[in-house]
Amino acid sequence: MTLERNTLLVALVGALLLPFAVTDQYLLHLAVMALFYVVLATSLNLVVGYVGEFSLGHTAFLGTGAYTAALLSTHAGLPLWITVPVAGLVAAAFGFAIGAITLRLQGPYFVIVTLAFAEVLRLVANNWIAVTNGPMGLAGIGQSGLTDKREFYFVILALAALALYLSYRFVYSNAGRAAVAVRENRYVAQSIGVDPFGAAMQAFVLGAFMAGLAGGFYAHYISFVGPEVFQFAFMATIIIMVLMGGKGTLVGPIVGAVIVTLLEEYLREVQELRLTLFGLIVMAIVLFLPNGLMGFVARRREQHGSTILRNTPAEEKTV
Amino acid sequence: MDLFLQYLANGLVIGAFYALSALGLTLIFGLMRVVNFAHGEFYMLGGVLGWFVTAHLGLNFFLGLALVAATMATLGWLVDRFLIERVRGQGEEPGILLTIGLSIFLVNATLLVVGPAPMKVAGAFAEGPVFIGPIIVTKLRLLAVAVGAAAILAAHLLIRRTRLGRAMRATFQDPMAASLAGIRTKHVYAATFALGCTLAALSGMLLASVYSAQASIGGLVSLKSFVVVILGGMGSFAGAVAGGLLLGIAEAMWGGYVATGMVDVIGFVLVILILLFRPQGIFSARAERA
Amino acid sequence: QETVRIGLIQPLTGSVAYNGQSVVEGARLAIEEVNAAGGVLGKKIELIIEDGQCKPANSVNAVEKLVQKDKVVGLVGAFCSSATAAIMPVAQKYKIPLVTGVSSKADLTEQGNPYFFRAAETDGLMAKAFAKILAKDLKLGSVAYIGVNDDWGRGGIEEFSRDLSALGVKTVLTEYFDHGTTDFFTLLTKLRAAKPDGVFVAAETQDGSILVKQIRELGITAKVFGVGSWATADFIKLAGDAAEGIHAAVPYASTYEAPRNQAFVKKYEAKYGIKPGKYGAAGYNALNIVAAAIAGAGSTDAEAIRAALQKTRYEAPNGVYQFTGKGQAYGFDAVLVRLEKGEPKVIASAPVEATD
Amino acid sequence: MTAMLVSASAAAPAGVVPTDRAGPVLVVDGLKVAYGNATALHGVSLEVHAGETVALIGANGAGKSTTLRAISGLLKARTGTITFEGRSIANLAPDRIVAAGIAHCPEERHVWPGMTVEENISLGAYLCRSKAEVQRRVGMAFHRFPRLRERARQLAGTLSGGEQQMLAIARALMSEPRLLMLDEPSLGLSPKMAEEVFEVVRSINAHGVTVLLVEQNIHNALSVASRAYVVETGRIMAGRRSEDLRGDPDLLRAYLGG
Amino acid sequence: MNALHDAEPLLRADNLTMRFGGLTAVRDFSFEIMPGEIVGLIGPNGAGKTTCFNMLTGFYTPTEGRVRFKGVDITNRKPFAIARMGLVRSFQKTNVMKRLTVFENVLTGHYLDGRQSLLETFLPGERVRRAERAARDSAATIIEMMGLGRRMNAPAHLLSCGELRLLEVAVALAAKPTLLMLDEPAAGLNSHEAAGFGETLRTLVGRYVQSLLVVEHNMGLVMSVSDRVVVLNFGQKLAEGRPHEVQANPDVVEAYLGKAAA
Ligand SMILES: Nc1ncnc2c1ncn2[C@@H]1O[C@H](COP(=O)(O)OP(=O)(O)OP(=O)(O)O)[C@@H](O)[C@H]1O
Ligand SMILES: Nc1ncnc2c1ncn2[C@@H]1O[C@H](COP(=O)(O)OP(=O)(O)OP(=O)(O)O)[C@@H](O)[C@H]1O
Ligand SMILES: [Mg+2]
Ligand SMILES: [Mg+2]
Repeated sequence: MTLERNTLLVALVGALLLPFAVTDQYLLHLAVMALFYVVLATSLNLVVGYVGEFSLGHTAFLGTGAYTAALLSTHAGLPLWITVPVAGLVAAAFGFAIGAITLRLQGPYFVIVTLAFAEVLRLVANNWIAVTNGPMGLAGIGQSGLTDKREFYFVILALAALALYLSYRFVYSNAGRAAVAVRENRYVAQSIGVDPFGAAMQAFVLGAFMAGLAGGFYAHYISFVGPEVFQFAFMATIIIMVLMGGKGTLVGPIVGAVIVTLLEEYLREVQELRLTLFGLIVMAIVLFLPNGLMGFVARRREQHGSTILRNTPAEEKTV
Repeated sequence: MDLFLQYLANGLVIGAFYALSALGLTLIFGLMRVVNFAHGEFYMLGGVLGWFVTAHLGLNFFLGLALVAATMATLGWLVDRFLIERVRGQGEEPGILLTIGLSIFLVNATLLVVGPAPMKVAGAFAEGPVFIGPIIVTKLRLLAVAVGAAAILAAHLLIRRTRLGRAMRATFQDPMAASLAGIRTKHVYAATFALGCTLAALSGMLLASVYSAQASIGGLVSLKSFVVVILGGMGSFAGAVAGGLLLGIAEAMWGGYVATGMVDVIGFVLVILILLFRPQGIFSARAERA
Repeated sequence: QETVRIGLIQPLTGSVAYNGQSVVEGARLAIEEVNAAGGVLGKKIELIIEDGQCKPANSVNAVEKLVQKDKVVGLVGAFCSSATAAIMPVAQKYKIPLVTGVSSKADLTEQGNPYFFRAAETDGLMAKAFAKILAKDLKLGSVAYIGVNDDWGRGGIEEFSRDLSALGVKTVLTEYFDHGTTDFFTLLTKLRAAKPDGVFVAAETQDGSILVKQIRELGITAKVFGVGSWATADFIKLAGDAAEGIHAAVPYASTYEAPRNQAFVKKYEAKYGIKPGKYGAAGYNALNIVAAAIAGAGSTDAEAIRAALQKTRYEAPNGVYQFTGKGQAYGFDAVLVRLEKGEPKVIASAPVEATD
Repeated sequence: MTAMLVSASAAAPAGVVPTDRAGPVLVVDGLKVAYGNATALHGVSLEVHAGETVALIGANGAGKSTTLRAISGLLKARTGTITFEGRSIANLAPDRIVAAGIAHCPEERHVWPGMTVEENISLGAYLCRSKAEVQRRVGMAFHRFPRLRERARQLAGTLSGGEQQMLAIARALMSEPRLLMLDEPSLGLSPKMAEEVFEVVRSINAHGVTVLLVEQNIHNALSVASRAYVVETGRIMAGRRSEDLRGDPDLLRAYLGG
Repeated sequence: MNALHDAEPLLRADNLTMRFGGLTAVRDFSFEIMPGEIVGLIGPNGAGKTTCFNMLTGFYTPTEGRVRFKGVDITNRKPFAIARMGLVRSFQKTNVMKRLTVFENVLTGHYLDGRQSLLETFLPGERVRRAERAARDSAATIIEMMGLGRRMNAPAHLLSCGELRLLEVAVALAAKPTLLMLDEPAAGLNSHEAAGFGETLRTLVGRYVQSLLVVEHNMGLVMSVSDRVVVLNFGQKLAEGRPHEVQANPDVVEAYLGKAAA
């Protein structure tokens, strides 16, 4: 707990200093994108790591956040400091509505039904031309006077810090433990008084809120929002980040986000081989570090090697 | 009325295609519980290999189909033994990440080798319309439906009636108990994966002869197949057929009477609605008690 | 620097990779030619290609890299209009001229971005050029419109249906489908019931070939015409017999009978083994335009290149490209072809005119 | 003695059943097993003779179940030998060990929840390829556990705890093993039912099946077993005749804690 | 106040019936638990004991009948709501949070003590910190009491079966129930351990919990701890009374205990 907190604080200090050390705009841009993914990965981690259910619909919240900010900015001309928080809140409201339906389900059903929601939203964005401008997307989103990359950098850093603070508090709170109880064993959780639905909902809405913030930022930074923000490709990237870094830890998704962002860019060197290699690297990481990079560090002390588990988790939960 | 019948026919054909292309996933995801994101890519490889063996090796369609099946069975076996096997028993996530990685690799490696252009797979015979009363279908479609039905029936019988099928179910429900009963669980896993892979590829090649093969088709196929499997209930072939037909007909009706622009939405809406009212899909029973 | 660098952003993976690769082929050929003729400013041109996947965020990443790391002096690309829209502000911020050879969304040139140039037709311009010929040639009384559900497909249908309606052609059906759709029977059942004289289709090779095949499979006899890269060998091969008799309004056809074009086609075919299509030509033209502008500017100074681009008079295989004040190209010939016996036969051509 | 047997088995061709049926059928020597890095068995040695019933008793977490798991191949031995009927089985996969004639009814039942009671039972005879023979054995199982016949079509996951326990035992018997290993067979059974199960064990034993039993109910265990080994924190502390243990409650208390 | 003869029962089940399809698992079963009482619930396998637990704690909704706890009708409440009222149960099949350590398991069990508002989650004040400390202390105490002290920081999946049973009881205790219901808590303990466990159970009543309902097949344990024993057979009440009465009841011997007990 303290180790994790101190790691986060060190990382924060490092991140604060970064723009003074780096002047290359391209690197700064990558840093902004990495932090953007840090927020997303952190938010997904709340659901995957702490609710223990695998959401494939996280782009629903990224997307609603992005569209909210884009619409508020292009139609009402509102600046970033208003649109981004509103984007978070709207996404949280969506999170609540979607959670109310999806959190009744578990396992593969949850996985697919969340994906279904993201796809429905994508199709709505693609076809509700009057509002979303359909596949043409919303272009020319205002940058609220932020011209320098460095300013964008500090905005996204603040969002990342907020996301991590909220996660940290949640994870180490009684509410967070309740969510973990639900993840680990629904029956036990209920019998000690945890409302599985409510506990999961808290984490889910919190995750949606953060993803919405990230989406709002994205809209302003990229200045263009189209239906692709709902697409599975985004989702795959975030999943890879969370799992590669190590789900259920706070530092893991950060590490994952930074590494994957840099890796994808670095692999531009190999041209056409880029994604082929990327796929291979993802597989290699799963095979050699099955608990993710952070899991690798954390699990070293637990050492549970090749035990036969008494049973598979899914069947465990019977009386 | 004729219009309705034609829509219904379209829906049935497409539904059969959906069921067919979800078949491999019913095994690997529905039964084996590996959330297989590479399913669409296995399907795609079926089409691309189909193009290769017919256009380049000059094999006839059915010979080609057999060769593709054999190749993909081998591939599936290897993938299971060397990849999936190593993360088995560690929960859902490593498998998800692994198959996402595999799917990224397979698409892009295929793109590198054959390029992004669509490829035409010569069908078993020349394409042509078939008239059934006021309804038009085509010969290749009928063939695909027939082969698909046969494959589904065979897979169903395999799971329900054969020794291997029972070994599969036992292994996936409790691998430890299965090995204590004398079942070689590793082989069962690998065989199931190989079979799932083969079925995906078969449907890929069959349908590529109706449409065309293409390296980046996988994502869409995976998505629809997941919908079908979930609609029908995990691991049930009857469910997959029902899910496929339901999806196909719903899409045809929605496309016919409302708008084609948003047909894809109907599948997802169906999934949401059905899971709301029947959280285990249409065709599954719960074997769990609290 | 011993080379002059130009950045090219195209989708090299994903669902439109097929077309993106064609643009890259054309671009490579252009650069080869320019370098063979001595390059520009006494240096060779180096083409740096990045995969933008037609996604805004990835395309922005690519531009940042090209500008900051590779120090390119000019940019071409982004194919999809959405990706292009996302990289335009970046190009403007860094003051790097950006030429697209493809993105057709009409309002891109309306955003007042002085560094942006479109060396491509818009649907409006195509419609204006051919609507009348089509209506008369095909004796159209009523038309059904089918388009891919994206900016380009929607744009094409809006423009053509407006112009055709103005000529008194009745619209009986308008439908969109998603990119990558493989089965059109439901849509076509509807179409068959509507009994139009003609079907206007806005679709690219893959979708389009499957669509026309299924139109014939369902026994629909309406005349098929539309926009898309149909005047290509690939399309004709994929569509098979169904391609026969189709009319396509295209910005480029390899059969266009101009000596410059025939030379281009020969070179392209020698290099890649196939005849160039709409996107191969687009890549070729866009890169030639940028190279010529750099040469004309006499330096790699962005402002000078921009000014030179504005004064472009590029003799392309398919006519002469010039830019309006807003950066919209005009002056080149668009053609109307009919596919006959596996060959696109040019039946009309018209220069794309300036609008402002 | 043990060493001799091992070397003899190395020379004998695989599958040869020693003629001396009264000698030890199962010899475990110096068995060391670990879960990851945590060693659970630090060198367990024991012998079970043909036709015997032997019990393993010991405190919670002593390593009784681990011993059985190692014998049935679920866990791999770090060091040590396991010889069954003169043949080393230490490195065989579980399914091979079942084929060699050992059945293991594991702790915590492990029935297949999504299959019916009947399917569960008949799958116990997976290696038997004769349908008629399987049918006969199923009939036998239903005869032994009439409760299961009543529930033949019920999904095993919905059975009560004790019913699942009966099912697990019935299933283990289906392979008609020469060595039967039961891990806490009376767990969750009513006193009456437990008695019946032990009656079944006795009758099976009387038909020449060797039994190795882990049992917490010491009274019951010692009533069926002729000998017992006391396991303590991964070691065998003593191998005694049941009568001796039964006659000495203080000794027992010392071994078992509590 | 906690006297045995208090008029108002702590828990009262009236005419409970549970049917699964054609099968009636529990039929018209009524019983009550008084404050301060330890009740043993026994019966042959499949008699309906666990089903009864599931109905009392909201995991199943009875087909017929009502359950009252502390005078409130809880028949249709959700399991967690019932737990919040002070009725906590353990499970027959081992259910623990396997990936957490023993300490974390029991700490999580203190959930109800530390419930907090959203604001407190994100801006914890002194109250929250105090509750957290108290929960940690209490968790350690309970673990020691259940004899799992040396396993305090071991992940639960490293525990043997018997230890897991004890851990389950510890987690249930952590929720500070008024009525604790245990479903075969001593399964997997050997005879001696079971006796020790019985001692522990008796000390719980009055100190940690008000009343106890125990399902067990270990007769030594049931008979020595229970104030009263209820016997179920084929879903119906077969007998009820003091342990020695029940033990001597020929019907009970016939259906449940078998000849060894006679
Ligand atoms: N799956 C497992 N993973 C890791 N460690 C385990 C596992 N199973 C058992 N252990 C450890 O191995 C040791 C022996 O456990 P085992 O299950 O063999 O005990 P046991 O004698 O059967 O106890 P019980 O009577 O409680 O069943 C224990 O210390 C336990 O913590
Ligand atoms: N969900 C269900 N579907 C069908 N039958 C069920 C279900 N749950 C319980 N049963 C049946 O109801 C009966 C009572 O089961 P219950 O688990 O209550 O028994 P029990 O008294 O706890 O037995 P044990 O002592 O063996 O644990 C059993 O015969 C069981 O098979
Ligand atoms: Mg044990
Ligand atoms: Mg029970």
